[in-house]
Amino acid sequence: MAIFLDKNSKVIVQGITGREGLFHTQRMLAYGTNIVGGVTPGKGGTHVDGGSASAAASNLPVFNTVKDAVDATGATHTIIFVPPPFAADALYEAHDAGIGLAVAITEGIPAHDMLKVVATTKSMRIIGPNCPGLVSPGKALVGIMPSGVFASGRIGMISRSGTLTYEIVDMLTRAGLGQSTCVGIGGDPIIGTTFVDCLEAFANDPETDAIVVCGEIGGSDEEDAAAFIKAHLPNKPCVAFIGGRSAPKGKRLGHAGAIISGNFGTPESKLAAFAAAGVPVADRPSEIPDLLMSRLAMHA
Amino acid sequence: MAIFLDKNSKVIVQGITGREGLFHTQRMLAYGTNIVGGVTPGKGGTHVDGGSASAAASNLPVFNTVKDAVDATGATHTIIFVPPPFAADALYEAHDAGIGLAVAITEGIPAHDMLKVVATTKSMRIIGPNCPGLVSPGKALVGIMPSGVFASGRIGMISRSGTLTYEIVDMLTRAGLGQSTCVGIGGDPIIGTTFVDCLEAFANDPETDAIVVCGEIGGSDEEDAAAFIKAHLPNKPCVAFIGGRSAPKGKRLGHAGAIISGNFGTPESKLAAFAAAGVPVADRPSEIPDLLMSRLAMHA
Amino acid sequence: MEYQGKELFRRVGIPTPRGVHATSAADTVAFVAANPGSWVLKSQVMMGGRGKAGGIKFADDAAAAKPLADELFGKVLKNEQNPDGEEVRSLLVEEKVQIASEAYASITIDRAAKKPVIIVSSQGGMDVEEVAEHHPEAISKFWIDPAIGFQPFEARQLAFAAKLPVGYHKAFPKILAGLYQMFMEYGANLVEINPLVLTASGDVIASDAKVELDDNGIYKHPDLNAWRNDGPADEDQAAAVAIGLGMSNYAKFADESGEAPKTIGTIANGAGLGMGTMDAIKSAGGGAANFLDIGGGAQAELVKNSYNLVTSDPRVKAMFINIFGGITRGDQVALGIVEALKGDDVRKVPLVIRLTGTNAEEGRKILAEAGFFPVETMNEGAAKAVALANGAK
Amino acid sequence: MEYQGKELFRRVGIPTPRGVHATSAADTVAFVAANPGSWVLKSQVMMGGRGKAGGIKFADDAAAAKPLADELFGKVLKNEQNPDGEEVRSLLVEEKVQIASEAYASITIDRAAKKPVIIVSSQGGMDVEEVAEHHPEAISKFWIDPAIGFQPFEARQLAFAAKLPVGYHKAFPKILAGLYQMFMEYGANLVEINPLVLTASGDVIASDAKVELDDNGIYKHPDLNAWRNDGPADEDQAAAVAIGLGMSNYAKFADESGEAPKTIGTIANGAGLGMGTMDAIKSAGGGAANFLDIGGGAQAELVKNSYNLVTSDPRVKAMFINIFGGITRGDQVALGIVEALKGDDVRKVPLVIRLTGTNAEEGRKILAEAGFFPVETMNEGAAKAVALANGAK
Repeated sequence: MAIFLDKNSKVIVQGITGREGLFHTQRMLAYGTNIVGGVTPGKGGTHVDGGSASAAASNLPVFNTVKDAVDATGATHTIIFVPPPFAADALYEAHDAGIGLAVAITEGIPAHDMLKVVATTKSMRIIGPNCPGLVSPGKALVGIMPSGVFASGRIGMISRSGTLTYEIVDMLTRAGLGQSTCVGIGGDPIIGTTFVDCLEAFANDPETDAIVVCGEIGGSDEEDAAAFIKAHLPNKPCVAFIGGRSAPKGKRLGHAGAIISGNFGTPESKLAAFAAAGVPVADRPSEIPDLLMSRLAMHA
Repeated sequence: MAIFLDKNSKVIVQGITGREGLFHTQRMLAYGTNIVGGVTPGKGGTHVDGGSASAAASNLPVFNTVKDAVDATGATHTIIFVPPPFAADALYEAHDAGIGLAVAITEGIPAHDMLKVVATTKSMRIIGPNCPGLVSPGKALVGIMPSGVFASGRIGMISRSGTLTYEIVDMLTRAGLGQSTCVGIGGDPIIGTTFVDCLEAFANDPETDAIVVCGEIGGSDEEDAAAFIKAHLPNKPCVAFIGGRSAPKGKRLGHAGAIISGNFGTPESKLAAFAAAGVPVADRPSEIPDLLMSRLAMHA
Repeated sequence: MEYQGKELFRRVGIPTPRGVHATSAADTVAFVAANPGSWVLKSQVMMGGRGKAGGIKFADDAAAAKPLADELFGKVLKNEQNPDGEEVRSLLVEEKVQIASEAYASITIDRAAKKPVIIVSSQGGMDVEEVAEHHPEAISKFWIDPAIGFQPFEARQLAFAAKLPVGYHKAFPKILAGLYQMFMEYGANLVEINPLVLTASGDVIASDAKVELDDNGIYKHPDLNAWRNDGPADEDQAAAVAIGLGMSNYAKFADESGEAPKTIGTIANGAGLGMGTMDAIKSAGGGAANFLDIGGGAQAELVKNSYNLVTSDPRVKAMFINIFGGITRGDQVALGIVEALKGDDVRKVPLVIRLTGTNAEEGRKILAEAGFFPVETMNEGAAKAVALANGAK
Repeated sequence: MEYQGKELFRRVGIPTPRGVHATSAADTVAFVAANPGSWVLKSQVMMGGRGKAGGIKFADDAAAAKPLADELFGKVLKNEQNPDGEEVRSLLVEEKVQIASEAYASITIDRAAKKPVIIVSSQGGMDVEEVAEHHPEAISKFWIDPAIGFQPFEARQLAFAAKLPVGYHKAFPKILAGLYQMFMEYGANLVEINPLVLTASGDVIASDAKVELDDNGIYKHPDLNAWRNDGPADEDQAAAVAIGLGMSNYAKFADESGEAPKTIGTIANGAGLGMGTMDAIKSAGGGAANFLDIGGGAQAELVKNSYNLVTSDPRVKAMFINIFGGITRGDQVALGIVEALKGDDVRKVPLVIRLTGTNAEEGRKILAEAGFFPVETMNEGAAKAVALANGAK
């Protein structure tokens, strides 16, 4: 089943004719994602070459508006590759056209734009922004993740970071622990889908047996995740990792959201929360597969 | 059962220490409405004399904020007597405090204020603005209607006008047709609760056998009501009246919403819609009781 | 008026043609003399159809402008919709732009949807309702969620759907953003650009401007309030406000062919009852000369002034005062009526009073003592008023 | 800085004390001479605690102001949090108001709630976190729905809940409305008034102003961008931007007592991997001197400049470059590294490269040919880097 995304999801690409947009469209198509078209205002009626994955893929329709794309293709998902000043508008457009899930890759969207977007587009799930997207291995990939590291399986993965996800997933895959869905929720302070939202979905997914939560310093999403796991996930083992545990206070590290402000967003608080929820926290990514396997064995 | 309001509804009055607010508080209490307190910023901790209806009524608590009032009394309903520039704020405050139904008596609230209010306070039902309120005869009255004309019974009444409601209800009562609930939805262009909303509630009310829809020129609320009746109310007879059928185009008559603009809001369109829905339209208010009784007899 | 709408357009960054608002022929000529080029002299009036009524002229120099300006100032423009006409008191002198294409854009309130709706058409310069009827494919609409507000994609979607020429596309989001800002900030019932011109040089300019403000919101913008009183106001509204009624609580109706003459004055408490009273008079075969909602209070002074206002219409041969005692008690209203009609400073016409509702008995007694014999029902009152207007005693 | 925050306050109608921003002692003295009264000379610095550090002085006339201004300009203010200190380059000269009461008001982003939160306290002039700990009843919060925006009732509710003196109540809604307008319009992470003074004469005035802008939103306000570069910028951020990295893609860490010395430079692709790399070094018993996220691309030029930036820190004794080939192919990254480190214009320190992921094999081959022998895992790389920094060969 996976969460949020499967083989049947019909995906469009907002900003498909841009360099990034086209490059990743081709990669997603090669992975098997059901990309049905793209949107670039003013280029409606033209086509782009999505590569040789299929006859349709080599001649993908471009539309002027998301509404046109949805009307013509029945698209359910969108992935957004537009610069920060236009990203909020792209999300509003997707929402208005009835899109169910939008992946916002864009880094650098003003937090205040996102405050308003998330408050007013509640009928649409937003993944990100400033995220690598999501993949349900063997089914579909909507994002910019390197497809090679993933393997189909029964581990759910949620992460605020892209590269740490690849690092951890690579280890899982090598250890024979394939993944049901991996969601990169994004490194910004205001994101559409949180750990808790993903945990809720994984809780209801019969094809997910265990979950890896890859957090980092800043904010309180990890604390909320720990509380949710304690209350609602007694039967699915979870393992956590927290990036940036050695970071000093007050320094913003790459992600706009990764900053310890005063006594807020500290690793100590997150470690304590996971401990209280009975969730083991790996000191190194390399420990995660073993922790998962021992937990799975306990639950078996 | 009635709709929207019954004996158990706990009501507060926003603007209770004003002349209008206090006058109608006393009238509502005398009718038996469960008024539990009022709000006037800066007068929190004081009390007003709500009259001799009960010991509690003679010493009603005043609060600084709606939140304080709700916390202290568990209020579910509010009635708003504040001037137009402050009315939208009062509605937002009621919504924020978790009030379920707000009656906005105020006339003259800018339509643009109401556009935003109705778009952003969907968890709260708003009756009005520029309305006389609502009454479930024998149970409770939240509004400024003259209590004497109403009688408890099984006819639902919905109206865009106050005085025409009294005129019609007076005739119903004299004809022995008591009312389950009478709702004055208000004469403004943008109102919180429409004919259709009320019809939906009456459709599900086992204590309402028939419905009177008292419309007027302007807008398309009557046309929407007719369509709803046709589709969803096969088993409850409805009778309609349309005020202002002799009005010329382009004149705004008392109500901000009562105006025929071009070919929009004409009585012809409303008559045609009711005819298509099989709803008889009375030429004079005095015909309504007979029309109702013959319809009820047909359905019996 | 147009020049005021354009002032608002400029405040929100919508491009308008270069020009000046001239309040005299001399100013007009002086401006054209000082600014070489081709100019349009546009009469500033409230009525529509001023072009066909001869209110728009073109001048390429001061010599050409002088006789035209002299002609327009003081001219009374008339057409079918405005048989009385409207006097021209000022001109908007505007650069004549080279038109490549004309479009239409407006924002108004959709009452049923409870949302602002943007309407865009590629057929500019025409009546949008006509375009909607004959070329529906040229029109596109978008309903704005007020919680979200205007977003640029809405303009793109509308431009593509209405098939606006590509030349509009770049400027269009900014123009609609300005239009929405104006619509919300100034509380407009309608903001309209017709035509929105694409010039030969590629600029997009609002060539005409129409703005209708919400009376209820005007208090937020005292400067616009002053503007509103600038043009020829609605006389009914002015008369109502002068005696302390709400602006739309009084309306006088013109006679219409095929209908009974408007000979019966009406006063009622409440807008709904006021409309019902007019309707009842029509049902009884007569014609109401006016609508007057006296409101909830009905103090003697207001009753008197209202009575005088209604009877100032020489057509009025009888008066029907229709009161449903609600909050206001019937005896109080009766006292008000008696007090109001006591003096000699009112034009006495045959009077029918209907009084019912709260304390009606007491009220009827008071009226009877003063020599007024009220009827019981609205139907009865309407019939009696019609009879009296027709000469019955 | 305060004077900039106050300029924004004035734009949104929040009252501030009368005064002037003086950039020289002469200007300061001239202003006081020209404006009789009691004045406060406030050093304009980024650091907190300037009062205790001697950065605030009082003067009742020009004679008193001169020595104080001479002292302050050029003075380096220091305290525990800012051991290096910050030089005073300008003063805000402000009217000294008679304080009746001091309150606190701020708006910031609540990440978990995804909403702006207003925080109000009746204990002004104090650190709000301390107040929250010791006097929670003096603090009140309201989470704003961005779809609704600020409404006056929110101010009333906060004022009553935080028990602000009655003197604040009338002015408070307008002040919070201005604060929210500023928060949203200028994209602020924090807007803070501390203290918000109720004066003896009954006015409510923002006595201090703090505004933290969101870097991502600054493009909307080019004028504020200029301001931001006005003060002493974060040197790490400036260095990162100078070589084409994002502002927060590089951070240098100070040594801390009780921890291993920061001797290992780090470069990683991706923020998460960058943090993980620091953590791995700590786990291996070492100390990362910096965080550097080189991003997705990793062209040779950027690798070289990043390497030079990290090794410009003399503490760096070894370097750990940690790459997980994702979108970027491992062979491309390897070429970048080889190219980057070829020249003599880099400070050579013992180097550990970890390269895995897409095309890692090809990349490792390229590195090997250039004499670099990459490790396979992050743990291995961290351990080796620590050993090298500690003098191993």
